[in-house]
Amino acid sequence: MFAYLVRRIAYGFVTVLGVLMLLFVLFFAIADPDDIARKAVGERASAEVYEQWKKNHGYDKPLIVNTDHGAAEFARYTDTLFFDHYRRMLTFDFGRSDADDSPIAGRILAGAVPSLSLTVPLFVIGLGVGVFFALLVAFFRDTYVDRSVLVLCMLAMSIASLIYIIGGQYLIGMLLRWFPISGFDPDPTVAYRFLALPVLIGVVSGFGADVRLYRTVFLEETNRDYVRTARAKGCGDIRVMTAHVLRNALIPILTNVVLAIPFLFTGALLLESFFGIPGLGSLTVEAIHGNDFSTLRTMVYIGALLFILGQILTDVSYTLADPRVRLR
Amino acid sequence: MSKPLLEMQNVSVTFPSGAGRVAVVDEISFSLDEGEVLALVGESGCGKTMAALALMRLIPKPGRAEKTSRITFDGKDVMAASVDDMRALRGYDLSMIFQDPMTCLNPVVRVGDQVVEAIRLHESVSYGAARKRTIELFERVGIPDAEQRFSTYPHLLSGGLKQRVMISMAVATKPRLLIADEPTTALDVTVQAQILELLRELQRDLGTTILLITHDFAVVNELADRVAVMYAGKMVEKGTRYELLKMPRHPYTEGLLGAIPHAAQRGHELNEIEGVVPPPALWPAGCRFTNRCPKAFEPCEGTLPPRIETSGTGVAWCHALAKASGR
Amino acid sequence: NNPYPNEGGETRVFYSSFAEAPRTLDPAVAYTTSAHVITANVFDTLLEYHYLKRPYELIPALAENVPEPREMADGRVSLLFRLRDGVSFQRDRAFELNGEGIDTRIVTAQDFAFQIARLADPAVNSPVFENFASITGLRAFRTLLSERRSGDTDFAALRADQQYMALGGVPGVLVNGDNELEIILDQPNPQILYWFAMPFTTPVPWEAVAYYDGNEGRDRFADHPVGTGPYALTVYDKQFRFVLERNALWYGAQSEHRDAPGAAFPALSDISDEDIASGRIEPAYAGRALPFLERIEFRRERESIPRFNKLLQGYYDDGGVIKESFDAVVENDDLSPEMAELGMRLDKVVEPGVYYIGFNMDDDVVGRAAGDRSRKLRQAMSLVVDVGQYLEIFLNGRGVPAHSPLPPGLFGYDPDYRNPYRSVDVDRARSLLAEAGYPGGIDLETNAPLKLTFDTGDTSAQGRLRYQFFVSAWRTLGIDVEIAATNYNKFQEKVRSGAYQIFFWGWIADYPDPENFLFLLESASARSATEGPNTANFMDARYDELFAAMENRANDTRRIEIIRELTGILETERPWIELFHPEAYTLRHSWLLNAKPMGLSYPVFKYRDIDPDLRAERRLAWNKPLMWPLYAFILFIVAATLPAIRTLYRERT
Amino acid sequence: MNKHDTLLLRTEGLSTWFPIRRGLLRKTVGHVRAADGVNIKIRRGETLALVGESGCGKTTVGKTILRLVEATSGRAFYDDVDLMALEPGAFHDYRRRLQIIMQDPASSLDPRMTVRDSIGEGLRAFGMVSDDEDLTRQVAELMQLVSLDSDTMHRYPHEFSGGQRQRICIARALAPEPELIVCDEAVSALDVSIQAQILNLLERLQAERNLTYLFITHDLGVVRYFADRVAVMYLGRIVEDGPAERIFSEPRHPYTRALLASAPSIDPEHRGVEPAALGDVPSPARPPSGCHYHPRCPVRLGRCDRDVPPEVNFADGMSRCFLSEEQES
Amino acid sequence: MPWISNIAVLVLVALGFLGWRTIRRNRLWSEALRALWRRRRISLVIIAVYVVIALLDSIAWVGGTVSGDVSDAVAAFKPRSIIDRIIAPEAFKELSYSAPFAEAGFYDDAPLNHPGAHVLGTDILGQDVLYRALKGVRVALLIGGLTSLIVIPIALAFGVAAGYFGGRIDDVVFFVMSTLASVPSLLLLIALIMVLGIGTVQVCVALGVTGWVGFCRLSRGETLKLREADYVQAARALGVSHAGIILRHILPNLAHLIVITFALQFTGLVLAETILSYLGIGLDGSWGQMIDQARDELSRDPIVWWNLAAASCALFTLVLCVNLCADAMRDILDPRTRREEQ
Ligand SMILES: Nc1ncnc2c1ncn2[C@@H]1O[C@H](COP(=O)(O)OP(=O)(O)OP(=O)(O)O)[C@@H](O)[C@H]1O
Ligand SMILES: Nc1ncnc2c1ncn2[C@@H]1O[C@H](COP(=O)(O)OP(=O)(O)OP(=O)(O)O)[C@@H](O)[C@H]1O
Ligand SMILES: [Mg+2]
Ligand SMILES: [Mg+2]
Repeated sequence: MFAYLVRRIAYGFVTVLGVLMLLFVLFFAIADPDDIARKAVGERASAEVYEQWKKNHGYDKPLIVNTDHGAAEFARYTDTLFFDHYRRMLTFDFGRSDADDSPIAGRILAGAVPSLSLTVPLFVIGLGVGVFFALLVAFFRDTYVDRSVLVLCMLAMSIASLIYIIGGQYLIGMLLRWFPISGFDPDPTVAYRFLALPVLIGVVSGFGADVRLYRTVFLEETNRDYVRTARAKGCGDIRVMTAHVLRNALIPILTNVVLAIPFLFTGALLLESFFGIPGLGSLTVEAIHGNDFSTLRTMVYIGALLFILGQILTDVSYTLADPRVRLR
Repeated sequence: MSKPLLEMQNVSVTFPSGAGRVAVVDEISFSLDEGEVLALVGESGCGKTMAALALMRLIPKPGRAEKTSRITFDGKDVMAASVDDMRALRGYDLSMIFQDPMTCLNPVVRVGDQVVEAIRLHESVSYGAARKRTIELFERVGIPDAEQRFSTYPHLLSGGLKQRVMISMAVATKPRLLIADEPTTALDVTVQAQILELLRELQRDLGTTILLITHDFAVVNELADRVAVMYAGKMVEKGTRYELLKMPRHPYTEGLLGAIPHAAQRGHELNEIEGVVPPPALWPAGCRFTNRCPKAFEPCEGTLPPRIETSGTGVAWCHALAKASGR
Repeated sequence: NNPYPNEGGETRVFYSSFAEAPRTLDPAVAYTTSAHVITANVFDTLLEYHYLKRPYELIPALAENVPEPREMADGRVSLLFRLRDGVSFQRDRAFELNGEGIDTRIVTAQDFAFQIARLADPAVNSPVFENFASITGLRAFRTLLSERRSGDTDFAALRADQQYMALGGVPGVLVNGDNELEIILDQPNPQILYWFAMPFTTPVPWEAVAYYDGNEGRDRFADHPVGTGPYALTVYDKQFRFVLERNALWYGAQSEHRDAPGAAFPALSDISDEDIASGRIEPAYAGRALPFLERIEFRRERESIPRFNKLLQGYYDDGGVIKESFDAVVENDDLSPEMAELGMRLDKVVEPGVYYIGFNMDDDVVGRAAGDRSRKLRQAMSLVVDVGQYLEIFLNGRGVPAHSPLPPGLFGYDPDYRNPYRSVDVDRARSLLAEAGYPGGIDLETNAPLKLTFDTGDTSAQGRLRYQFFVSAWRTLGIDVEIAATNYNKFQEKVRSGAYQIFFWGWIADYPDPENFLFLLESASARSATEGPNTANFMDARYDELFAAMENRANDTRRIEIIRELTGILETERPWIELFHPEAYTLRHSWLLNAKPMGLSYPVFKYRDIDPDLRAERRLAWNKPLMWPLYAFILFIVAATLPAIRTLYRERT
Repeated sequence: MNKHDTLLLRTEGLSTWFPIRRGLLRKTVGHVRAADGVNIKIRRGETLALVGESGCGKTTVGKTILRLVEATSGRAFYDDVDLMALEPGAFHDYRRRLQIIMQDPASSLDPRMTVRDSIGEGLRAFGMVSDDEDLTRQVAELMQLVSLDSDTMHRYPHEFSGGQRQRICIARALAPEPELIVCDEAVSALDVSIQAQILNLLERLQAERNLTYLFITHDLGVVRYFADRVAVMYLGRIVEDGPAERIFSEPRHPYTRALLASAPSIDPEHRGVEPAALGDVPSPARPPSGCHYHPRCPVRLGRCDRDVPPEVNFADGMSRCFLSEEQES
Repeated sequence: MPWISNIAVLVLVALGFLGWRTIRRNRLWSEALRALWRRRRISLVIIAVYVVIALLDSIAWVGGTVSGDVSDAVAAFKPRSIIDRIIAPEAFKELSYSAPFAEAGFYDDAPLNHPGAHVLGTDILGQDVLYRALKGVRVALLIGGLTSLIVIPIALAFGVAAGYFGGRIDDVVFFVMSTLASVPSLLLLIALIMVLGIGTVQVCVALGVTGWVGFCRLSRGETLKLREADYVQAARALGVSHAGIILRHILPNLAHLIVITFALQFTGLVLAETILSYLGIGLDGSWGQMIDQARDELSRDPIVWWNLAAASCALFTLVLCVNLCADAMRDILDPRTRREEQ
């Protein structure tokens, strides 16, 4: 188990290196640092400012080979954007935003809490609702409940999330006035008011896909032989569903769920921007609008890191949920 | 003897198919006395498991037992029992060992707990007590290191051990009727012998009634008192073990026994039954064995074969026999 | 549904919103409206605009007087500011650089000089350097600074203020003791006084610049303004909210300055009847000491719909009328009855700005190289753009069609002037086009259709529609204009390399003088030559000559004549198709008092006030949640599950 | 029995070990010795039954000979050519002569290929057909050979019953006209009545074409009926081999004895098999030391758990047991 | 560049025809298709209509006159698609908004140029909404369909090679794959588009890069399984070459998965485009852009709903139909359900 974990993490690390390579190609080779600098300091800035800016943001070195150093010198390869990029990303030194010079790490830390306070409830409630409905549907399979929920899921899946948000805000925020239309408060005793609506909308828009997936999983499990064994033992429906089916269905659900964890951090782009939640999703949207490459780069990197971590977690949680999987 | 413990009368199980419902078990009847071992034999797909599931009221969803079926267990009408009554019955008076021990145990629950669950569903005993009983049971069915095995997971057990766990789960509440659905099919011969021995012992010690389902006449020979042979959802012959194995009357039973290779036949062609069992929807209308029967003649095709008493204890359903016996 | 659950509505807090955080709050750099909302309240300036008087009038603020330009012997001009005594900076830990436990400091003339020097500092990268370039020696100071920095590492390591000191400061900025600041200009520049009413020349403590360097967890100065103004920025969370809180050390709060023009509400005599009649200004406030609001809360609201909806619910105190809900709010150019019922007020003000379509005059097809041919093409294209329709469609008529770059309310604006090329005349356009050699859009020389490109850095769906509007107008002439929407970077790149033909741009004035518009077309500010704001690269000798004559002239009739002549050149040359002068509609609640819109300058919160009780009452009344749909929904769910439960029940027995 | 005089296949110490990888670098920490020094001999035209319990490595031996899994060590001489040493290209020729019928007829047919294509695959691969029509003709012949209706050749496997599918597999194996067919539990998945059909078919084909079978099974009844010689396998090792009659009448290895004793009979006169072996089959990944069978062996000796018993050759076969050693001497 | 799209149409039609013929020949597939037709007739018809519209919109040529009284040099010299020619948007427009079937403008109540003719009303520029919705079809199919058509073969090649041969190839492919897969796809998509710039080609490339992984992973995993399948071993025993095995056994057995994944990915992409549009990096003329524009229209008074409704319905219908078909296909092609049917 331990060895497995170490190996898994080592591989994760290699993947991180790969992701960094990808980012390098994207943000340094394809997007020209000179362009970014020009854009940031403005047209009329003096060469001095321009160079200073590039220096501050770490864009001032040659891409891969630094010819300032002699052919033999090690620095020829270390004093470059490529090396710097790796060094800084791996040490979590994200530098400053291209758009407004603020330190990215700080903004990400600041954005994490609001993002989490939106996505964690969204995730938990979404999971709960999804599993509950899926159980219900699996229980009532081949009845009108099953069919109507299935149709509902299909419909729900086919609607763009933008429409959910606009519609939900208008209906619940404006017409029914149950919750504030948008806003946020870091104080948890009141934050729930702000989060209720986005969470509700998020749950509804994710509902379709989730329920359908879980339903398939549950139906698959209810057809297994061990369920029959449990019934033959004299288990009631509810016990069969909860004590036997649910525990087995947990495994495929886990994959789905644990992989969603990075999105908890990177936030929900649309929800955050529409509901004025100052989270990481909002930060990303802003980076896109502001052509803030360094922030976007960092967000992609963090997203990938968390994703890799999530995958490792999935594998580990497999062992916890499923004794058959032995990690070696 | 007074009343039989179990009586199945005209039990039919149907599944929906393209055109209406197809009976995969068609009006079969048999009964079981207390302490007796009845073997239900037949080739794959002939409806043995479904018949047993009908008794447990566990037929999988689109299928159902038809209203005409009458099942009486210990004087109770099983078909009319409420869900709760049924639940109380299942696993307590009626238990079942399923065909494939590999998939019938819940893979994520420790095997001991699965047995404990079976006990605690029916008896209000503490977990500790149930656990103790489970370990005793494990020892009883010959699971070595019972204490340790209690908390392993099914995938860590070999087939034979899994089957033993299944058996201990089934007999945990000392059921009056044990249905053993192909209890040894998935096992190696040496282990099969051990399991057969175990079942024999249990039956002897606890006086359990056993409905043994198998397609292996050798297993029948080892365990059964009486035998019922099914073909394509229909009962074709019933009789005592000796009768049936020694002098089968129905052409199908004859064919089956003849098809089993053994030393004696070496060098000779095996006595094969022509053709294959058709899928349920294509079962012939009259005698279902018609199209494969070497003795088939014209009434076989259209009319249901009559019931012929072949001896005091044996019956068969066959036109040819009827003709031979002059009816 | 109250978005401010922790606060009752009863405090004097003003609630507003922001869409995007400003990039910088450094007063030397901040040049956007979104930044000025903060900087104008955090930083005091030497001069201010009178809150109520129109046309705009300068009043002294940190200066005790509005200086009279004094011509010096050598032809240079001197401006002498006498500074108010005992003005101190807001409390800030930056001042600890001066010693333990000190958190404020008296403002001296040196702080002003420091800031003016910063404007010249290339490292600060101030966008308005050129506007102050008439100060004697400012340009030389800039060059010197940059030379010394690159040449002398010891010098470069010094603090900015020490560097300026070492160079002896800007020669044209003279500090006479603590309380006198003299600015020497190379030539007369009457407009420069307006620049002293902007935060660019606010006093800036060197401590703040030195301390807030962004290192070791300290903010950057751009995010941490330290000023003397009536409010101090106490919360600055760019993602979420800003809070301005009353600055107890503001000079207006000190007894000796209580009557200063910038420290008290204007006298009754200065309040126009119209302002009173429209309910904009509460006469009872006349002469009262400023400010009134305790706190100003800005919440982030990226999307306009939620912002507007919250305004309607009473959770923002004022807000622009978004286009999207215009019809709900405005009817027949006035407040709709529904809104009036809510007690809302609508303020309209034409902003001193202009939106235009520009042609790149360096271009071979539309520019000067093609001579008369391109002139006729530009004229023809100008003749088919129906700006009235544009305003109607995209801005709900919120704008005044432009005939020249000059917006209404400015000196030299002639309300009767009608640009002959700015009213739609398709026939004339057709014939002009034919004269230009492109009859029906076909280039006679090549016999191929004329193809032009409309370059933009706006890729949004909304933006695209706007461009589409013009394109279809030109299409009626048969001219094929393609929209080249790239991201902003690429667009900038195109502008830099001159690879653009037609663009859409706007200009909002820095100060109310025609010069501030007409300079957009002088050769000296041509983009291709000097990287200036003349993106059309319009270069016309006669224009330049006239412009030079007009630029620094006092507002007399000759100036009007020159302006006429200048606009006359533009009229025929058509480097621009002037579109419109934007008009801002502001919607505000009845409890918001004294909010007179200032088209030019920046919201000055010190004059505004709130009636918190009224607000609390209204909010409560407007936000009763509607619960019956919830009950209906629950009922529906129950009804829908009933049959399922019945089936279940049946199955069990 | 002079039809069995030429040796067709002889393996020498054929071993197939599947690595068990563990740890940080997926280092191989051990092996599943699925086949461990297997020596078998098959004469032309003979049926050698390889019997043993599930998981003991029977399939592995079969596949190794066909090089569907690569052998770890050992040699397999086919007509005195070492198959294991051949280059893949050179082995291609031998593929034609060696065929396999897989354990499970359902999964060994490509569900998306018509029966015609499945059967014809080998013909195509070995260049034994000239054109499409030729293929159809040959496939039809093959199908008739295994008593299948050749009109059904354009159907897909799922449209056939288990017995028919097994026939298709047989036809496919017959197509390249092989000399040796490995029948991996060719009848185990079938019902008795079908099993009889298939066994009869195999018997007939052997007679007609002088085929040689390596017949892998665990069903002793079938072996007794069908095989000429028997090799008994236990956890990767052959523990006994010899002529079928001798094995059944006079088993030498205790495991063989247990196997025979455990097989229930259908003779109603004889009832009550006694379990002759103790406990369960151990895992081949962690086989017991010494003689693999010792923990279950009722007659084990003191050294059985330490030393690996040698192959003791008799005139009529071999046994791997210390007791046999004594017997011999 | 009308010829590119015209050639693309030709190629697509040819491919479609070839595909159709192969399917017709193959009983399993033609049966599956027939079953699909039986179960999802409406959906299939709708999808076909969408495809036809997209194709009609892709065939363009220069010349011809614009109907109506607009003498338009631009139109005459610009390639116009069949849809453009049928609807002639240059002539068929109003000043600004008008409601469906309206006789007069939305704001000014001025009479329309084409009263009652705009079935779905007009948008802010007076363009016919139906026309715009129809134009969106092509973009949507381009996003989901064309990208996948290009990406799938590549992904398949890598995935199958990696799964089948294993070893170094597998290591490399797996590494590239897991690297790409570990970047959340929406973020990667955004980053790619930001860096590459906005435009149909760029967006398709970005979608390709992100979509590649899914197919590749699927085909690799499945190939790993298939490689061990008994029938593949049997084929090896029969002397079939690696190429033969891949072509005749692996690919056909992957096909159904690819088809289903394609359908699901397709809908995912079309929906994702709305998010891209919201972020300002969407494709021109897409439904996403229409929806994004409609953000502003919803709070107008009276509400301007037809633009949003048209785009949403068009999107919704397509996604739903494809989803329904994918679902049905999954059942049809699932060997388990198939076997039970027999
Ligand atoms: N879920 C189902 N849907 C339709 N038909 C079914 C279903 N389950 C079983 N059947 C049919 O019922 C018939 C009897 O099945 P059953 O499992 O009772 O056979 P069996 O005699 O137990 O066979 P085996 O020896 O293979 O266990 C089979 O022919 C099968 O086709
Ligand atoms: N590819 C493989 N990798 C690792 N282990 C394997 C592999 N193939 C087989 N084994 C192991 O080798 C052992 C022998 O397997 P094999 O399939 O040869 O047994 P068998 O005698 O044919 O069994 P059965 O009667 O169940 O078919 C088993 O324990 C199996 O787990
Ligand atoms: Mg069964
Ligand atoms: Mg095997």
